[in-house]
Amino acid sequence: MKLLKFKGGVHPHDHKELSKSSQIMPVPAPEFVYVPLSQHTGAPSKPIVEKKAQVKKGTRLSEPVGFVSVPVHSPVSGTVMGIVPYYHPLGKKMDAIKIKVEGDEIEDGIGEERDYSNMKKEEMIEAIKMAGIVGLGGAAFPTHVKLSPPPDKPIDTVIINGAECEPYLTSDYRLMLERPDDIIKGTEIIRRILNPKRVVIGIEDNKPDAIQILREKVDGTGIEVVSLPARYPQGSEKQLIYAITGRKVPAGGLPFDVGCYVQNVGTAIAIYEALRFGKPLYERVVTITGGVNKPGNFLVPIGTPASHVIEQAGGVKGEVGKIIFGGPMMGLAQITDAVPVIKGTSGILIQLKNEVHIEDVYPCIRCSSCVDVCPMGLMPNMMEMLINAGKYEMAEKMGLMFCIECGCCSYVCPSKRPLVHTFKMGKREVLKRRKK
Amino acid sequence: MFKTFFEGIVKNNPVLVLAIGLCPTLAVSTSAFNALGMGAAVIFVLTFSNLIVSSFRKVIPDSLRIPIFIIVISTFVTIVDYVMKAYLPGLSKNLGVFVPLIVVNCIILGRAEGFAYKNPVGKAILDGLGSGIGFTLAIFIMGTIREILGQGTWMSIPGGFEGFKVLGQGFLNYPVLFMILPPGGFLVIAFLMGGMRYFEARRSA
Amino acid sequence: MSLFLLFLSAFLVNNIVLMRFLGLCPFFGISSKLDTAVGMGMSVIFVMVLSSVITWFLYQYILMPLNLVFLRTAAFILVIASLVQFLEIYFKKAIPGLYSALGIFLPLITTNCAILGVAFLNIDYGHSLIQTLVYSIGVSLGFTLALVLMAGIRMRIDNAPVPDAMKGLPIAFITASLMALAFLGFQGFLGLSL
Amino acid sequence: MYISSSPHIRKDWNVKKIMYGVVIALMPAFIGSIYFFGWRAAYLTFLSVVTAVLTEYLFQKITKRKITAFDGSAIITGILLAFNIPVKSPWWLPVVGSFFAILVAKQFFGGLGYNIFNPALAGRAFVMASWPQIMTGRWSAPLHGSISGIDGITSATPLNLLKLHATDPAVLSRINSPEMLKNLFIGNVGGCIGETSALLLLIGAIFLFVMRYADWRISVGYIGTVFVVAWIFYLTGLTPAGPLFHILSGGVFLGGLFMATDMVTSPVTPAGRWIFGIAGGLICMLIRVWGGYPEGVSYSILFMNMFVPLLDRVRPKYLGEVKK
Repeated sequence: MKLLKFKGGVHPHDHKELSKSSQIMPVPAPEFVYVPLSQHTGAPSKPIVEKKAQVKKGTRLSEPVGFVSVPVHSPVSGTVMGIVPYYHPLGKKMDAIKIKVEGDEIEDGIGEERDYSNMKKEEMIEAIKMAGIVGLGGAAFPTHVKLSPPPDKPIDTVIINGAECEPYLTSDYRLMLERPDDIIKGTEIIRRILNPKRVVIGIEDNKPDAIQILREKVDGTGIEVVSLPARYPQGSEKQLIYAITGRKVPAGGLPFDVGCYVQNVGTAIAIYEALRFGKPLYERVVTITGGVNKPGNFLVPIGTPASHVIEQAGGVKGEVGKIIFGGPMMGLAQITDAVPVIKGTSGILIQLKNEVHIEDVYPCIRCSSCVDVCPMGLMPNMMEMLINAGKYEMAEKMGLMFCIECGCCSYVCPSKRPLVHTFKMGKREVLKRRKK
Repeated sequence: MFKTFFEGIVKNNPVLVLAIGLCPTLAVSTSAFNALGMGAAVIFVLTFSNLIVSSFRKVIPDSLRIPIFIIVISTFVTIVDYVMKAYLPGLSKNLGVFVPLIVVNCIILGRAEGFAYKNPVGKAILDGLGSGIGFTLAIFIMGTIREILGQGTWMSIPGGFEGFKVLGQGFLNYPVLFMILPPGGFLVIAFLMGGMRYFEARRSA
Repeated sequence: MSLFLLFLSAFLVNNIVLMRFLGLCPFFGISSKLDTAVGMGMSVIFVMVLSSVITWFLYQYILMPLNLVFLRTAAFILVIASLVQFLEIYFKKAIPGLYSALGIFLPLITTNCAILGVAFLNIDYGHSLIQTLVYSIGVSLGFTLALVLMAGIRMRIDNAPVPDAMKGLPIAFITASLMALAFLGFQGFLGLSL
Repeated sequence: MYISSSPHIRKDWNVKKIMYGVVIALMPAFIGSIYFFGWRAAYLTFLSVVTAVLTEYLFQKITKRKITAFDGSAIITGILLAFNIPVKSPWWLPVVGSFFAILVAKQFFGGLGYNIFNPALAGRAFVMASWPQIMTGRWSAPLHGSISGIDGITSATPLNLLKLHATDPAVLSRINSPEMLKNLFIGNVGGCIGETSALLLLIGAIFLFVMRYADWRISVGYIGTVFVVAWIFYLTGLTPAGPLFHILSGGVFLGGLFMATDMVTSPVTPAGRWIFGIAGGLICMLIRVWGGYPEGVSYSILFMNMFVPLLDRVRPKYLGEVKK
């Protein structure tokens, strides 16, 4: 099957060499963890533990509120210190459960192998929901929701996303190298639930060893492994679907509108662990990279402050310029290193002071680089002009709401204009006006 | 009373401030003499139409006022047109279609409707004179600038006086022809308007 | 060929707005939005062609035979004013779709000196009926072209840091100046000139 | 600690790099102009550049704006303006042209990025309108060749030859000769300072395309259209010169490679750029064959500049756009 190249995109230096050869190492628990009640897209979960309650690794701390919501679990054993407003990677303080770490006990039953071959579809989806599983690629959308498409939109293609197109990040890459069997087992579960015609694992061609290993492992399962051209944002849902199936997700629509389901490789492992070992999602693999002494990939308890993880990576070598949760293209710069790792944190990138880009902003010289690279086919230069002029309706007509904030336009802009920033604000303003 | 007169010249200059009557201003300001001719024609029509409209303002029915204004104005325009054709054929040819077009000049209908129809005769005449002189002043300045830069002369009359040679022979060899071409007209009025605003802003700051 | 040349002259070489300075008020007044510019352009095409033909007949068959040529200024302006009035009423009743598109521009057209100017020019140039038709079509299309181009450009100027003194009309004049400069390229086109 | 919106890495280029890149790309033609026309070519270019930069600097100083006179864009305008005038021009011609270009066509509109018309072309059109006798009448032969590019015929530039002497059989027989085309390609003919050498302009332009400082679509569209239309006209007898003569003579290469591709005054969408280039090439040929001037390059681009805001309104379809 011929691969389709999505339109636009950029090719920044990926810097994956910093951490790609370091094995995933577990991080010892810090003194305190802060588990935010909202780590997913959707309604925050409701706490079910009291102050001073004793918890173990894997103890459920909250219950979901509504369908698009998942619970959180304790990543450590210890005492609940209370529910406090605490730093959150999204930039403002949010309610988090503070736990003092004591001992290393694990909740009963977790880790025991169980047979899930006779479980019904609904039971499996419920188990995935109660294990608190969300998409681990970054968007943190509850997985059980995606696994329950509306009956009139059957899924015929499942895509397991191993593209990892963000520069610097290697957590998915390491998982593919170290745990290919678990990925395939997780994929099989998804296949059982959705019953698609085709199952594809898509990997960028800058990770040939991962492609090779998975190709060997999928032999005889009917799962395809597809090598994708390395080009950012290849891992973005709509671009990935287009490249693999040639289908275009309608603007404003979701993958199931074109019969597709996309899930990150890490999530596939989490699904497998939840059903096989009853293990909820309380830890994840995070790449710590950039200006640290020992960049690498770490298995981090959810709620661990970034400072603790950075220490494990040998500390910062020099003066900190930026702490970025996620990759350099879409990650969020943090105001402090006390911010905790959450389910959607795929990496922590440290930029040293001299690496931070602070450049003069010029007027747009209409070079059209942004138009050329926009993977959604939008016209960023026009949208920026319209938003700055306060003409939000016209910006909306230009497709503002379909911007995926991938950052390609800002990346290439020779005038160094903060395009994505403007679009985020513009979208917020449009939503505010819609409510009125 | 004389406030009405001066307001039309400077503060409410029809061309440079209110930006009306642009078409003749740009079209016939290729020389200072053409501009004066056009200005005179406008002053004549404006003053007399104001006079008539003001005199009969109490008997003109409201619903028919616009057609009546137009008839009054076109009468004076026709007079100017024919007089000019008879006595100043060269000028008449230069001004061309813009003499009969005075009839749709917004300044004239605007003053008739906005001022003369509501004010006594004396004031109306002064208003007509003031606005007319304001228009003439603007178009004359334009004509002066464009003629001097574009041709090197000032007040040249077609078929008569060849004009004052303001800028000397070196310049006469290479006049800025651009200025008497259409784009030059737009450029000069842009500079005049922009300049006025610039100094206005600096004066009030 | 000569009709084609006449059209080209009216449309491009002697563009009514940029080269002949007629119809400047709507050119600067109605060019801040693209859709209104298109609407105004359409209205002008319609009215100009109609009024040119009517005034041509009026002149050739009434004013000339009756020796009333000196009345042409008054007669033409009254004919155009009533034509516009009539069209407005007619559209409102008969073609509401067209009325909602062009209606708001119709009253403005009376004061558009290009309409009356073209009526005069047709007489002054001694155009035949067919020449009158071609000329008025060319002129009105040229007017629409200039207006639409100006509207497009103004959208960009409105969002540009133009110096305070030049904001609004002055920069519009500068734009018109440069547009006229670009149109100068057609001078001498097939022997046509100003 | 710094906080800013994503992305946190930026491509290693900026406006200054682009602008100075274009300046570098113009250097082969500049050096060529000195070889062909002597030091006066450098002198006029120098005057033009200095005026451009100084005008921009003083304007920004007086209006209390950020000084960006040295970002390279004014230098480009200065060079391109000088490239578009004959070497025998009086010294004040590039000065006045440059001043007009920067003040009226660029700074009044808000400076870099906001101008509607290519400043250098507006400046050229201004001097052309003001002093046509200089712009079209003062040609001089290259130091090592003849004005027309054909030995023995020394009356006019190749394009004037075409416009004025196209009926002369001696001219007709040699106008499409390999000798003529070779001289045109190398630049050993009369013409404006920087426009004569297609070869040297092409070398600079290839650098621009490789660095992505200019869009090839416009250039290919423009020069390609001139070629195709000239071919059709040649075959139908409307012009005695062949397509190669048409693209190599006059300012087609300078205009098509360096002036039509000016980022600020060309469309931003690929489709818009094709239309811009093709329509420009067509207008150029129409003016050459039927217009009053022997050359139509600068007017054709200036004319198309007016359409850019409209071409920009034709938005490409975005991914998964649903028709309403």
